[in-house]
Amino acid sequence: MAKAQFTNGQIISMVAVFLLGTTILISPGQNLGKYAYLSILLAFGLFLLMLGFYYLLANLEPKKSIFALNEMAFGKILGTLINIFYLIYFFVLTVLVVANFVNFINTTILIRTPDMVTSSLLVAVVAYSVRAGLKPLAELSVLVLILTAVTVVSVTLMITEIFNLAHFLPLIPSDWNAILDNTFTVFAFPFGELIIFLGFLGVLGKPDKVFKNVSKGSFLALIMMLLVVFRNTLVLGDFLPMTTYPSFETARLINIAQVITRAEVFIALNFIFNGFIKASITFYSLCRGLKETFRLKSYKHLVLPIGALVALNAHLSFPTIIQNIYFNVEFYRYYAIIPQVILVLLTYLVLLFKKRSAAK
Amino acid sequence: MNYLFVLVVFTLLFLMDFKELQQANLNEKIVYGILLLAALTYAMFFEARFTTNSIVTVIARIVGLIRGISLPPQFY
Amino acid sequence: MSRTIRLLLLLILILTGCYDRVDLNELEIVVGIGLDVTEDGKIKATVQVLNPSSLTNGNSDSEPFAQIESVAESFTEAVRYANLYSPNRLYYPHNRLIIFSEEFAKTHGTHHVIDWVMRTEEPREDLFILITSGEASDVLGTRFPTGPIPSFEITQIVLTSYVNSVSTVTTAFNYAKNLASNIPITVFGRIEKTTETNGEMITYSGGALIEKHHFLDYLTETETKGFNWLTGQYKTGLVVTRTKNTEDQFTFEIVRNNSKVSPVLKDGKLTFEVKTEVSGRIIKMKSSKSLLDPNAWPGYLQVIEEGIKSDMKAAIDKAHTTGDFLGLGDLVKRKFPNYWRDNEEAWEKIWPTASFTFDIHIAIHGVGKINRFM
Amino acid sequence: MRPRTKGVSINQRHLTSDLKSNLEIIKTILNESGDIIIREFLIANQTKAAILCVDGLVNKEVVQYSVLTPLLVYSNDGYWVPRYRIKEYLEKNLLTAEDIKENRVISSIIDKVLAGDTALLIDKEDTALIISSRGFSTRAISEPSSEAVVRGPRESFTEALRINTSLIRRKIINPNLVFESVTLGKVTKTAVNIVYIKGLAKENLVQEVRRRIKEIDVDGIFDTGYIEQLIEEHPYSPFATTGYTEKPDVLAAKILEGRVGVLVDGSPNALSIPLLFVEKFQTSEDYYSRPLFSSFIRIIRFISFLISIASPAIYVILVSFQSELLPTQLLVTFANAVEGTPFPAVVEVSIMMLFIEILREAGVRMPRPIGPAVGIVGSLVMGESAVSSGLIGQPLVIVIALTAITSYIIPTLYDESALLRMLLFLFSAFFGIIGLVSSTILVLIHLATLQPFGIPFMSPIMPLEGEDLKDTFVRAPLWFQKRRPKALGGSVRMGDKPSPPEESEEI
Repeated sequence: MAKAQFTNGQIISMVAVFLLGTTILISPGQNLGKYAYLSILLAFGLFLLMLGFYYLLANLEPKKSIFALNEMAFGKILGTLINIFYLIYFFVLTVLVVANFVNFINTTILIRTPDMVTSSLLVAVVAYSVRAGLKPLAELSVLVLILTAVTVVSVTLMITEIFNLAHFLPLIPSDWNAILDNTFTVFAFPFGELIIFLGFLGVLGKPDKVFKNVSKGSFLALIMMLLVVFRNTLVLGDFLPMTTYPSFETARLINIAQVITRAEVFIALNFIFNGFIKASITFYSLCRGLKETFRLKSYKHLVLPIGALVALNAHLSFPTIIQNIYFNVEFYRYYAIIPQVILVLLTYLVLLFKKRSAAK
Repeated sequence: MNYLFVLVVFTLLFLMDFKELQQANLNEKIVYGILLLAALTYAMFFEARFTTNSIVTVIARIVGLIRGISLPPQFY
Repeated sequence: MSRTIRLLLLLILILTGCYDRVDLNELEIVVGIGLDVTEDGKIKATVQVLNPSSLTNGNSDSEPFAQIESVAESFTEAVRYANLYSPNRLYYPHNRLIIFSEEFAKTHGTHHVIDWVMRTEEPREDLFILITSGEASDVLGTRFPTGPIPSFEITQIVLTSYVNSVSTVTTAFNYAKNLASNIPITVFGRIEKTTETNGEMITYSGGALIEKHHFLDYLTETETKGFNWLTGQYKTGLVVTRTKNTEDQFTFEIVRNNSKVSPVLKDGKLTFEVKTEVSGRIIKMKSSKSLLDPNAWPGYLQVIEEGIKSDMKAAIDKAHTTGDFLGLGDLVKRKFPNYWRDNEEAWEKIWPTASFTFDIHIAIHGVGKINRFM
Repeated sequence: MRPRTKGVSINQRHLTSDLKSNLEIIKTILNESGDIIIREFLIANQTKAAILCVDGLVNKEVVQYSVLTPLLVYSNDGYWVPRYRIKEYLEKNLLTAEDIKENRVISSIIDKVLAGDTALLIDKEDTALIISSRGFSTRAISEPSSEAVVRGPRESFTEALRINTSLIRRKIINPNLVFESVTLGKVTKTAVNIVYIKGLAKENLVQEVRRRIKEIDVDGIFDTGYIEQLIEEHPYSPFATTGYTEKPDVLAAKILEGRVGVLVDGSPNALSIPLLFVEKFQTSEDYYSRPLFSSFIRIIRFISFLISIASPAIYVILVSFQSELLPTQLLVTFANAVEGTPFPAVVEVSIMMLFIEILREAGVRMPRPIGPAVGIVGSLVMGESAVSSGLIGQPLVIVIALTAITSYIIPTLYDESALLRMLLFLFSAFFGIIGLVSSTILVLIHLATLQPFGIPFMSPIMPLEGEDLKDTFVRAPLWFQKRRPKALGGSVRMGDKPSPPEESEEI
């Protein structure tokens, strides 16, 4: 059979859906309320900078993943250790996404169902799709992106009735420290998580093409994210920082002539689709990483045991969304900055140095 | 009873992969074995209330140690 | 490969079962909640549930609805214990109303009810919150000649109240948002039941002031009208002028209204500019002059403007005595954050000194089919 | 017991030059079957000869006038022919049959005879003449029974392969239309033809189909269904990846889009390979009618498909999990309807789904006059009494009826939608709306993995092909669809639409 080809649209939508994955529900920087968009924009600026580095790194050795690059840069033993660190990070990421899912579902839709059941169901679906490979996932993500766009836009249009522009006043924030602090959080989650794509870059195609699409996809995600954040602020105002799921809360307020109500279910459906794609991509990257680090022929039979581990860990991670938010702010960003920024830069510099010295 | 259930689930998982594992090379078998055993042990520990730490909790503890803050008790 | 995973999924399905399944015939559909205080200071929650079979078959002898009352120390307990008196699980997503009695709002406070509404997944955030001076359970149980379920009828009354704009519609979300933005006073809708010779009657007009969590005072219809004008909630309604001069009398119906209050800070002195653009039509008039006389129009506009202004002034006067229920503090906070930071403490003293300027622009878009008074 | 001569297998044995022994051997091989005709006679006044044919398979007129008459009448009163030239003389001068071939291998001669040809064996010759005389009675070309149309051609395939190929050939008069013959079935020796247009069908698609068909190793083939099951690559998928049709115009159109057809002797259904998901929603009439209405009907079909697979699931979700999604008034009606029914909604729906499948099976298998009666008794009487006896609620009857009706709108998807409905329902019954979503994801991922013969099954939806969407949810006017489907090559199909005469002047 012919080798799978990824079209531009597929890469764009994978990136966009990945970034929107959980953010569609938990707006980043929501504790800032009306100023969340500022920290999103700042974080996106930082992210573009990092994307440049990722591009430079990928261009050093096209068609190689971050795992192979690590080994090239640090030698076999140290490289493997760093790879294992990355694998743990990817695993944590998968767990976090699934845990997010489970928390959401268990606070809004299936209240009495035990966490373990929901997480097993979701992980089973994710495992099934990861076994099917990346190609079906990419194809599905195009549909999911369209679905997301339709949901976001239509929910926004349906709620314009209760928009209040005054919610954005005063325009100039008084506390810039909080915004900068949040920028850090927003960079670590969700933008920096895009490092996961370095795990299977070679599969997607040439770095030039891939990065062009990645930046397009992240721009698209940024626009949608801002749309969501603006909408939520316009509707919820000062109530926004109080809510755990602002988009869900916003959609619950839709009431057009007592006929079109209860649109929150669309938000929930959309979130599940997005989160599913995100979890599958992280899971896939994790499996590929294992395959490359330990030189396996195929990752397919690893899916089930890893899935079991993910389900267990996701079940045990956060009892409620509050711990999730607390973890993101207090712990996650300090941890994630290592694989997202520091190690990547290190690898890049070492490789560059090696290349330079080899050239001489 | 719960232990039995865990065992049954993991046996099933193993049986599912058994056919493909036969064609796998040694590396794959080792990695698979480690992962499955890890998952099984973890499930058993969890069932026995021996540990309620997840990877997320562990990460949080490590980061907390470095930053000098302790993990709040409401994490499992 | 795929087959085995599908088998696993099926296995999970069979082994786990369905935890969240609640069939319709195990539910009691709650459509209204009334909250009262008993004589010994406990909370009495009255929950109105539907009796579907009598509703759809029509000719059944049984009541179309039932009121379940339960008494407990706290609100949540009362609502939960209502289940004790019901064969099935009470189901709140279709609840559209919470009626507080004045007594309840005074002694127990409304905020913990709103916390429950906003926090749990069942009640809708856009349910209406109303206040009555009598017994809430009484209001909830009013029989209407127009329909079998009182809650539905009350909801309908609230929904159509925009026609006259003499009452205010407040949802749980509005209240929660006010609390979140530190707006001190929220205006609730006021509903009253009167018993007359020909039966029971419900009036929905005026409003009630709730300071943070507790009942403060009532608003009259005119004050509510003024409140609606100043907060831009005035939709449609009548402006009836009752000037001393018996020459000219108007009934002017507002069809479109766009009004806004904006604070202006000049040399440290605060003024509020009220900008109103209304358009409407004359539906009744008594005047010696013909409408065809162009010189008469400024006078008409003057009269209508006076009518609107008097409504607004009534509300402002009320606010001076009770407190800022017009949300003026919030306006200042958003527009002049620095000024607000300096004067937040003394706000209660500062704002009554602020003057109001009115800029009312009236467009008469219709005079009807005849052009002079007979 | 088959006669075996030393060394040489019966299949490779050649004719000897002794007529009598040849006939003996053939008779033994054919087990002296009753329908075999062996007629011995003298030709050219001197030589013994015999014809061999199967009663019922040969065209008696051909045998009579093109074989027997020349041999018995003209050969005996014509010139004298040297004995060694008799065969040539018969072949070139005498026999008027249209096609004559020589053959020496006994087994191959027998195969030909059993297929309806006539063999002429001549004494002192070790070669037999195979005279084409196939002519057996077949069903006349009739109107299609399962793909009825209002507009468009009304002929359908018959059981005879040659008639079917001729139907296609008459639609596509082009030298590049190729019928590749393959004989399948170790016992039945069924003729199978692979049809495609050379240069238009993707080369690797044709090769793949050819390879898989040639590798088939079974004892018998009676219908295209056998081939379908033997060559498809996702046998456990609920989705069929090869299509079948009984209308030559449909097959011709599919071949013209770059697909490969398979015809089997004895089957009035032709296979078309590959089948894309969207094709199940297309009918030939969509293309013959005008685009606006066709598009409307297409959309109706898609909606019906969704209703048919999801409505029991959604019903269960609304009644058992997310009752808040129903408007209050409707909820009251539903609550009233289910009040007093003994089972939970999940059980009710399962019973009714089973019931409707049983009803359908009963209606299909019954002889024509009884079928409708079964339907009426089943649906009306049982449904009504189930409600009035309080077994199920009325809304459920509506839901189930809706499911049944919508599933008949697209007959080609009936099998799939029945299975999908079960899957979605089961998941929804246990997990509510989450189950519905996760089963949908499972189905979508599964659909995305299907790649029959290397062509994505969900094209043009997954992967998304903007160009091809013109013939998916809507049917754009023909001149919009200038290219063939991209998954099948995407070559240019047509030019511009002839423009109407220019308007003289705008008034």
